[in-house]
Amino acid sequence: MPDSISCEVLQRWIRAFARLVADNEEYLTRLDASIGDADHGTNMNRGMTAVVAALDSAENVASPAALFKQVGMTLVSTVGGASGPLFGTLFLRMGTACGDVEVLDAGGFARALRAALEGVVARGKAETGDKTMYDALAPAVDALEAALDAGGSLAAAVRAAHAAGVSGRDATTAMLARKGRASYLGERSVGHQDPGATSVALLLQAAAGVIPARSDSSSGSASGQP
Amino acid sequence: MPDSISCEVLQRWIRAFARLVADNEEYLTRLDASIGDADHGTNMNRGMTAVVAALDSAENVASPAALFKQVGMTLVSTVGGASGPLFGTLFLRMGTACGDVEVLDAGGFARALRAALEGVVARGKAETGDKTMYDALAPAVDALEAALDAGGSLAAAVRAAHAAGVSGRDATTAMLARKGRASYLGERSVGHQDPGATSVALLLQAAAGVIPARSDSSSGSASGQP
Amino acid sequence: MKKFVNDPNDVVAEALLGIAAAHPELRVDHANKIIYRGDAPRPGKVGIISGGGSGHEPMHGGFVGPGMLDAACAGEMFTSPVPDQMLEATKHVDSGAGVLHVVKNYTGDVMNFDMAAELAASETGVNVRSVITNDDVAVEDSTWTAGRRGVGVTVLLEKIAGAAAEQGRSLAEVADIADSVNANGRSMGVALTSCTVPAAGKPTFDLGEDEMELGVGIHGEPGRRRVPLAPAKEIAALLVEPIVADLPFARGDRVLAFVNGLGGTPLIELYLMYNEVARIVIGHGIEIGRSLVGSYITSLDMAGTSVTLLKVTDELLALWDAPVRTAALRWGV
Amino acid sequence: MKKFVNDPNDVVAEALLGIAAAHPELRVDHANKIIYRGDAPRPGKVGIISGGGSGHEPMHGGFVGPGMLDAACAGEMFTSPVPDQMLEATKHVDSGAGVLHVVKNYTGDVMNFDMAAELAASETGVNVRSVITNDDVAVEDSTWTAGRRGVGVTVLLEKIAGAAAEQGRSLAEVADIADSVNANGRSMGVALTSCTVPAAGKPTFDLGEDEMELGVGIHGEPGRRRVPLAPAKEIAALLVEPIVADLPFARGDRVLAFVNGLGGTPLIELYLMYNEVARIVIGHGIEIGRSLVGSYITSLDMAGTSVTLLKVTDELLALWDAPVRTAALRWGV
Ligand SMILES: Nc1ncnc2c1ncn2[C@@H]1O[C@H](COP(=O)(O)OP(=O)(O)O)[C@@H](O)[C@H]1O
Ligand SMILES: Nc1ncnc2c1ncn2[C@@H]1O[C@H](COP(=O)(O)OP(=O)(O)O)[C@@H](O)[C@H]1O
Ligand SMILES: [Mg+2]
Ligand SMILES: [Mg+2]
Ligand SMILES: [Mg+2]
Ligand SMILES: [Mg+2]
Repeated sequence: MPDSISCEVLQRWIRAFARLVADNEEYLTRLDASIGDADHGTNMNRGMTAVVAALDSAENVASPAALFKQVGMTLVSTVGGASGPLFGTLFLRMGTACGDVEVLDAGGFARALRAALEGVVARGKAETGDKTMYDALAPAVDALEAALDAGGSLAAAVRAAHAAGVSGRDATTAMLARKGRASYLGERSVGHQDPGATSVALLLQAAAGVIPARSDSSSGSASGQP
Repeated sequence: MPDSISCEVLQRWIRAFARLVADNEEYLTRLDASIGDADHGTNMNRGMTAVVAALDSAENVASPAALFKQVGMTLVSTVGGASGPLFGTLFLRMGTACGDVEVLDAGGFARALRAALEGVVARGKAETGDKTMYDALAPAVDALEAALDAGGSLAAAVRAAHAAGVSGRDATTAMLARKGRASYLGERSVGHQDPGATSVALLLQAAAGVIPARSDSSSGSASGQP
Repeated sequence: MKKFVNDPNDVVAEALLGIAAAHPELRVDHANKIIYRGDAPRPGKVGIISGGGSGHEPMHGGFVGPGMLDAACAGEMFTSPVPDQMLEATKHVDSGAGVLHVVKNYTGDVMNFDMAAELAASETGVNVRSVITNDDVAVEDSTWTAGRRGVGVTVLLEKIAGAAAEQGRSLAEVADIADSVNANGRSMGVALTSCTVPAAGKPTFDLGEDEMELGVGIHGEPGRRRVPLAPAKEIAALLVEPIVADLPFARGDRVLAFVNGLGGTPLIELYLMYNEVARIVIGHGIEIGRSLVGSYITSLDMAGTSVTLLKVTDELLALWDAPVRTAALRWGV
Repeated sequence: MKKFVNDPNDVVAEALLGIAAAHPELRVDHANKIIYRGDAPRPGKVGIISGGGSGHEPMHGGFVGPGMLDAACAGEMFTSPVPDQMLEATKHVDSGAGVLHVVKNYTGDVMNFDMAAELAASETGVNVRSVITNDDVAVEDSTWTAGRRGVGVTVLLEKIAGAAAEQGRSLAEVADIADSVNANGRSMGVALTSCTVPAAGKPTFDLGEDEMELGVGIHGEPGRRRVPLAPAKEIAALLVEPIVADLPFARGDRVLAFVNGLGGTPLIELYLMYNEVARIVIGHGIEIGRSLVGSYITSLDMAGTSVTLLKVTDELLALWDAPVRTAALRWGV
């Protein structure tokens, strides 16, 4: 079953993301201290810790849609701040976009990520260059779609998305913030990397780790996993 | 008129003391910071500044008694804290002890200082070794009386008093405070010089400066005077 | 970090335990981190809830009580509460007359309150109106940005809207009064030191001994400009002049003048600042009808102050003077 | 030094200008640095005056008003006021029923108030009684020393004695009640940072990042012992246990529990501390009848807290609950 993602792989993705967030909690908070209020790492880690706890205690997760909905709801209910609704909506919209399938194919995954991006825009009204998580997520979704359209494998497409997300994250450093707390700084926001975009890059890194080149869903090993 | 002190010399004494206090304001406050509340220099300087202003605006001061009373009242009314009543009482009692003379002779000066010491004790109940201004003033008064009893000149006696006061001040360093704010520190008060005793030593230094060996009251030059 | 805390992650929960213990007249839902007026819901009365990140105490929990808020939702430190909290509070305080949400204009607060209002609309029949405070003149106002922050006016608005609700006015009336308070108020703040978020463990920003941060918000976000430390007189002018120019406040206007401490600044300095602020305001020909001096909307342990001017009418003044009985503001009862 | 001040020597005078501007219900005699209740003297009522060094705001000026003090004399920073001030205030508030002086036990305060009482006796016919507060258990009590400091109990005493005076009780009765408050109250404080006296310009003492000063007073005097920084739970025990042991407070006693901030500590930490304090007190089988949490007796910008327990009777509680209307404490009216 090449180029498809089981619920179990999706779970591994979420758990890998949680681990990356935990490992980078201080870093994310430090980024937020420079242009925000020094809580982004704490916020994301509180949320992803709750997500993992919910996954641990859930009997079994029926479908990708159910999984994403649970993740999204948990984030909305535990994170707060800007990232709670934004990352929450990101997952909730992925869930809705998945539809009633048990396994997500490459096209379905791409549609889910596109819906996630649209959800973030619906919530936060961010545009290109506003210096937000949008600036990492939008190029990643574009890259994913382009790679699949060009006939690439899901694994290669996710790698391309990750690379584009990292570039997008890096590009936020030079931007003048126009959304979120960093916008209060005006010119002084220039020269600092956006924390939310950094979290998005971690989400993509986790995806690239769990969707390896040989897309055998059970042999893949997520980056950062023991 | 050997061995006597005119009102003018007394005024010079007070002014010289005020100048020494001003020059040592920070030092006195620093001493108080170590074992008290960091205001002794500020307190004494506020008081002595007011005293000098009162002297400047007074038409002419009739007698030693009137002069000391004015100084004492001014200190009581402007200093506050422990040093206001204590230094105020010191001068008020000197005034009362002077009696109705126009010029103070050596015996009169010694009696005035003895009365000052008794006033400080009446107000503050300090005893030898309590680590207060008493520990500089008491040996100074003793030394003054002893020198005069031994037939020494007033100038020599005042020098002896100053020397005894300085020793007394220095001895406070090793004492454990039992009166005033420093007593809250218990053992931790040991090793710090008492600020009030330091002010007393300045008062005696000023006296030694204005009552020079040749006791011509108009040719003496107070230490620290321009 | 020198603070009275146990585990830095438990600060909010443990402070709520302390609030509950110290104020038996309140009811605290610890699971949902909501502080309720003990007798909520009040039959026939419009409910007013607010909420926001913690670290701004006494705001908002200290404003819960007769004549002010019915409930306050406490978020994590400097992090807006989650929609579940506002939804729960909304349901609880509604007596059928509807509920006003008082929201400070921060992206997170607005989005979380929005989600709560959407949920309230879909899950319950509660009539919700929201008022957003955005009074901080330090931030450029533009539809292209997150807009101005809600700061000091929030305190005044909660008092005045609370009085209107207590008088039995309708949700529409209470919301309109709240909107007019926000429209007529302006604020600006300055920090002498950074705050330290307990979980971060160190100051959010560094300031030199001779510097201050002008135009700060209440979350340790750096301000608009770092300027040399100045005498109180000059600082007062740096705060008041932009406020007066912005509304603008004009000769003959009457205002409520509010000098607020940011948490680490003692009252004696606030009174000294009030003296300078009042002098400048009166110098503009503006009359000071009422005043408030104290630390009411804080930023953890930040040394700093903010000034708020609110242009008042007789009606607003009467609502300000109306009885209030909360932990932090109390008069007339 | 990062403070809102102009000339460091003008802080007290300028803060008084601010207090006068912010509180039109008070009358401030700027020449004598006295804050009066606007309607003093009240016919037939015992007058109550207090005073002390400045830097402890809201104490004492914030406690002037119906149900509490008739006048407060403001000394220079951390320096007791001079006898002239207390004499002037005594004359002004006396209506023939006599005047109570509330004095904190510091050498300077006691001597200056003594001189004022001597002057009042010789120059006027005013009947003066003094009550001295000395509740700080951090200081060894001995007739050979200056004795214990007056700290947190002073706030509670001024409220309770003020209520008794407002009820028209005689000078002897009011003084006896005041004495019993002092006899039944104990306090202890801890500093996380030093304060900075404006005229000195730098912190009075240095504390390492991992140290705290246990048993501090309210003037930046070093405490009894420097100990390692500890979690709030442990700090609460270090403060409460010596207090409980000292009176001693016993199982079945009822107390008023007061957690006070020293000026630079924000309210959220005080509530967190209150939770720990209450837990320990209740653990001793002591009932908490009333509480007070906030910064009421401060030490400029010092980060720190003090705990006061006052054993109460029904009578003291009724006096505590009686109406009070001052800048800092207000209820029942
Ligand atoms: N309007 C918005 N649209 C998209 N992303 C946003 C928006 N506002 C803020 N963000 C993202 O949220 C991040 C901050 O999240 P976080 O620090 O957790 O919340 P808060 O700002 O409430 O403290 C920013 O770095 C940015 O990427
Ligand atoms: N009971 C006392 N008797 C004599 N001198 C005292 C007594 N108490 C304090 N002093 C003196 O007063 C000095 C402190 O004065 P100051 O700092 O001006 O007052 P305060 O202690 O009120 O701040 C001490 O150094 C000590 O010499
Ligand atoms: Mg943030
Ligand atoms: Mg002193
Ligand atoms: Mg935040
Ligand atoms: Mg002093």
